[in-house]
Amino acid sequence: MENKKLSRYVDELAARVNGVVEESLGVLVLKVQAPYIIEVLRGAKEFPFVPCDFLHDLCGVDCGDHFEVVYQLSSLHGPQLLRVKAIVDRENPVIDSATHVWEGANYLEREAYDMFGIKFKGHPNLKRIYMWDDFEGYPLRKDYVTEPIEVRNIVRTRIEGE
Amino acid sequence: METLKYLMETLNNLFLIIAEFIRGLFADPHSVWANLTMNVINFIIVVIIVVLAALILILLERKVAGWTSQRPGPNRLGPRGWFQTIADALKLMGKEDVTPAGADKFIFKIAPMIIFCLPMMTLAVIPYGRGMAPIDIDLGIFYFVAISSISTLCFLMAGWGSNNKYSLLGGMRAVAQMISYEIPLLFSLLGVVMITQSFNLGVIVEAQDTIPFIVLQPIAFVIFMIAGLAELNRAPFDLVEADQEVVAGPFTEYTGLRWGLFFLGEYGNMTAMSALAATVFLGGWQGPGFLPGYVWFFMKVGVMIFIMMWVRWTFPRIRIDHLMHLAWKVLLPLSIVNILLTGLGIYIYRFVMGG
Amino acid sequence: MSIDKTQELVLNMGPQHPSMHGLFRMVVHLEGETVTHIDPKLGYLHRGMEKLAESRTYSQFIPYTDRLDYLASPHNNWAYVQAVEKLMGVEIPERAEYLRIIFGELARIASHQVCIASTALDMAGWSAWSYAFRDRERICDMYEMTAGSRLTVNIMRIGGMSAEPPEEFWPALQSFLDDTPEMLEEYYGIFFGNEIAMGRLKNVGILTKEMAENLSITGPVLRASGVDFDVRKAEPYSIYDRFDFKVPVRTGCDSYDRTIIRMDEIVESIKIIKQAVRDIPGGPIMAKVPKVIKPPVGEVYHRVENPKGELGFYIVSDGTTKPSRLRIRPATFINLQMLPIVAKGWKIQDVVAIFATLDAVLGEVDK
Amino acid sequence: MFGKGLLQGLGITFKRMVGPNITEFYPEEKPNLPIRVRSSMGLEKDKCISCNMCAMACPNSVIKLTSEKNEANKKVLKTYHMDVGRCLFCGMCAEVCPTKALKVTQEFENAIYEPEDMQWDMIKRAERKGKVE
Repeated sequence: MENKKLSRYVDELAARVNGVVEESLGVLVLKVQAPYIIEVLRGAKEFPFVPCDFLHDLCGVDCGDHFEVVYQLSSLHGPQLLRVKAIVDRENPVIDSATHVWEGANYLEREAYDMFGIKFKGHPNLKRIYMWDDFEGYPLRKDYVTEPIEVRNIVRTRIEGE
Repeated sequence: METLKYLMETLNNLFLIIAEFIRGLFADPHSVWANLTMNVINFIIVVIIVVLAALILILLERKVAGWTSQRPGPNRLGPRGWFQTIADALKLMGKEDVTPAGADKFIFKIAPMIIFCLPMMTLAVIPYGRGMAPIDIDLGIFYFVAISSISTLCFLMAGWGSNNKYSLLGGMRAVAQMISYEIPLLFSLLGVVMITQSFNLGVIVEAQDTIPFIVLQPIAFVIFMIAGLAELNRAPFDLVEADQEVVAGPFTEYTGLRWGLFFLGEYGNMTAMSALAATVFLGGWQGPGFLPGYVWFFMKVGVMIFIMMWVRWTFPRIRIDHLMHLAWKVLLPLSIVNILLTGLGIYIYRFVMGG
Repeated sequence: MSIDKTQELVLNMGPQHPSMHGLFRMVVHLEGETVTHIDPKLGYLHRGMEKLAESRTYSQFIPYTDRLDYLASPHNNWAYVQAVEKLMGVEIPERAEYLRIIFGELARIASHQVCIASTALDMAGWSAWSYAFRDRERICDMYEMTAGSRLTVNIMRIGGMSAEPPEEFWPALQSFLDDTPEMLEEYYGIFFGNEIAMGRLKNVGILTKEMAENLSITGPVLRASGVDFDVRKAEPYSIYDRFDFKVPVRTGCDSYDRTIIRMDEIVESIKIIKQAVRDIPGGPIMAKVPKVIKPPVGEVYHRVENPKGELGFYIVSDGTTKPSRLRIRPATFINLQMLPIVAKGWKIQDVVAIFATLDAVLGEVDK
Repeated sequence: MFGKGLLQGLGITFKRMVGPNITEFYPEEKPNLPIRVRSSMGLEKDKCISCNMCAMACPNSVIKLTSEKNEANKKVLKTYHMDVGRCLFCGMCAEVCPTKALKVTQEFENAIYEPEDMQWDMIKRAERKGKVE
């Protein structure tokens, strides 16, 4: 019911930015290329009647050959849910920052940068948020090698007389 | 009946009799040497009072904290945990004395010593019983307030000398807070001074033989309590050592016995302030005759201290701007109004009585 | 004129600081006592939950969700198992749903009690703190007798509940529910009705409605800014549509409302639990799920109303026993974004209080 | 009136001050824990069929067990080790155990001095426990 109304606008939007609309477990998913993302987010924010005006979540996903930045959009005034996926190139992961659309994207984008190395153009303070500043590598990428359990498991033994 | 009365009289003047006895050992009971000996003995007694008060009060504080939150408090060492403070003191003595790098060493080290001296100096003018003031000076109240205001300086010294930002913030807060609250504190005492026409604490107590001044000066008492709490940096005015904001304020960098000296000083000051409140407003050693005067005095001090602790464990901490508003916009005008009313009252009283 | 300007003091608060609720660290720029800029630094409790999930099977990750928002661990279990159930299309038995509601709402009460307590403690209200924790102990006891643990409860499984509550659980729950009005009265008397606390919290740290929506704030913090939004009403998950309860909304937008709204929520939670206890049916507590959990290829995003905000799980499954990507949407992590904006211009004492009213749990913030 | 809340607060704390205590005298009086409390693990060696279910259910690969075949070609437990330093005490191992050989127990005083002591030899622990009781 609600989805139908939303689906019309999403289709319109998808046609404009040549994205793909899918449906997954009752939620509309709009897949677009990275350069269109700000247009999509602004468009979704201003849907008539069913505005997806609340940035619920933003995260990166490693899909093997490319990254996706997944935006979970919803609204505080209705049940509409929209998932926007921006396809980001793996070699040169750059995408426009959503902080100008929603200020709340600030930390979420920093986290995605920290974990996947996706660079958000126009972000006010794009620094690592969880890992320390000179940490090397991006932990949530699939090709990141974690240290083996034996290395991590070393417990410092007490020296006698300490 | 007569013997009972005689016994009571003896008990009441027990310490005076002892003092007379010691003076009697000298050829001339009022020679320089006799006075000097008496002064030394008085000094030792005051030191004992400060240390004992700190020992008991630290335990009592923890007990009250426990009781308010439905715990028994310290209960391991000795009967019901009564030796806890001694163990704490021993532990503090065994600790390493750390002076932070970059500290202003002289100031850092001297601050706790000074703050430990202050309660001894102030407690020396309190009359513990009839004629039992270790030093009986005419400007007692004046002296008391003057000495206790030095502690501001100690907090600032500790805060500055520690080379720590939290300490500095705490020290600055101490200055702002304690200087502000000294004024209403002194003004609240002025009402009593106006009634008795004397700064002498002994005279003030004598004047309360019929009625304690809390009845005549209730507003002044409340102002004194609030300003006294602020002056002592006790909750809800403990912004100086607010552990949720500035960790421990000026005491952050202190360890071991230096830190312990701060504690001794704090509880000593608390005793002194309670003693002043008991002397000025609650009638000091005056009380029904079935107990000696000094017992009455210490009971009153105890009640005052208990109220302070009770307040501490109940109230949240006040904010610094509210603190300043309270001092300058509420307490100060109120205390001035109180002085005015007291003056009017005295005038009317004289007019009616004197004709 | 540079002479009438005080020098800026850069103060590092945390990660070891009495009021930093765990391992939060912020660099505060001060002018005197007034805050000019706050720079929160996160990551001191970062355990890499999302990475860990990729090397654990779906069931094995349930105990880890306990460690997210450890003050309301049943809620994290709930969000996670519901996301997996949604992905697999599992219907769970009625009784399990009711039990989940009961434990979820108990967790909400416990979490809010901790919030009230820690807000009081951050303002040196020692007794308020100890009373709230005293009452929370009873909820912990109920967890303990049912699931065997007091904090990291690990009570829900994919397809139902791990254990049926024992006999003595129901009387304990009933007596707790009976005592709650008295408890709330006590919290009010000692903390919320106290003039000093009011002075500290009222009109401090204003977060307007527009700011809250723009900053993706959720949970009680959002509702204290006058937005009537609760996932339990907006998108009823589990069986919340069967219960009669209100969503408390306050319009003060200040620290006081952000704290006291939790008292209102406790009242509503008690209402829900009472209805659940009344209506709970008998029957099994576990659905038939395969021993090895292997959801189909696909993705799901599921959100629940955690006591602190909306907790979301975004799971991408590649058809194996382990998730390909598991994304946790931590509520307080996003709510924390308001701290530098809201606290600017207030005193350092207010920063501590504002941070306390956010009810940040660093297990969730740092994942 | 200003001050009413303050007096109310004082009243509440005074009421609690004279009221009863709620704490336990822990080392003297041991708490009586419910039987579901999972503060440590106990193994009954004879019941164990070495199915390795516990090791597979464990999120942190805490459990390491080896077995050998006896004359009747049945698996018999040889060693059973738990690396408690990595244990979450989630109780998943005890939950999946088909014969209930591995159980949660209520010994909660698990503090140790040496890191090596975190390697629990469950068979030895079971024997030691038998001796004590």
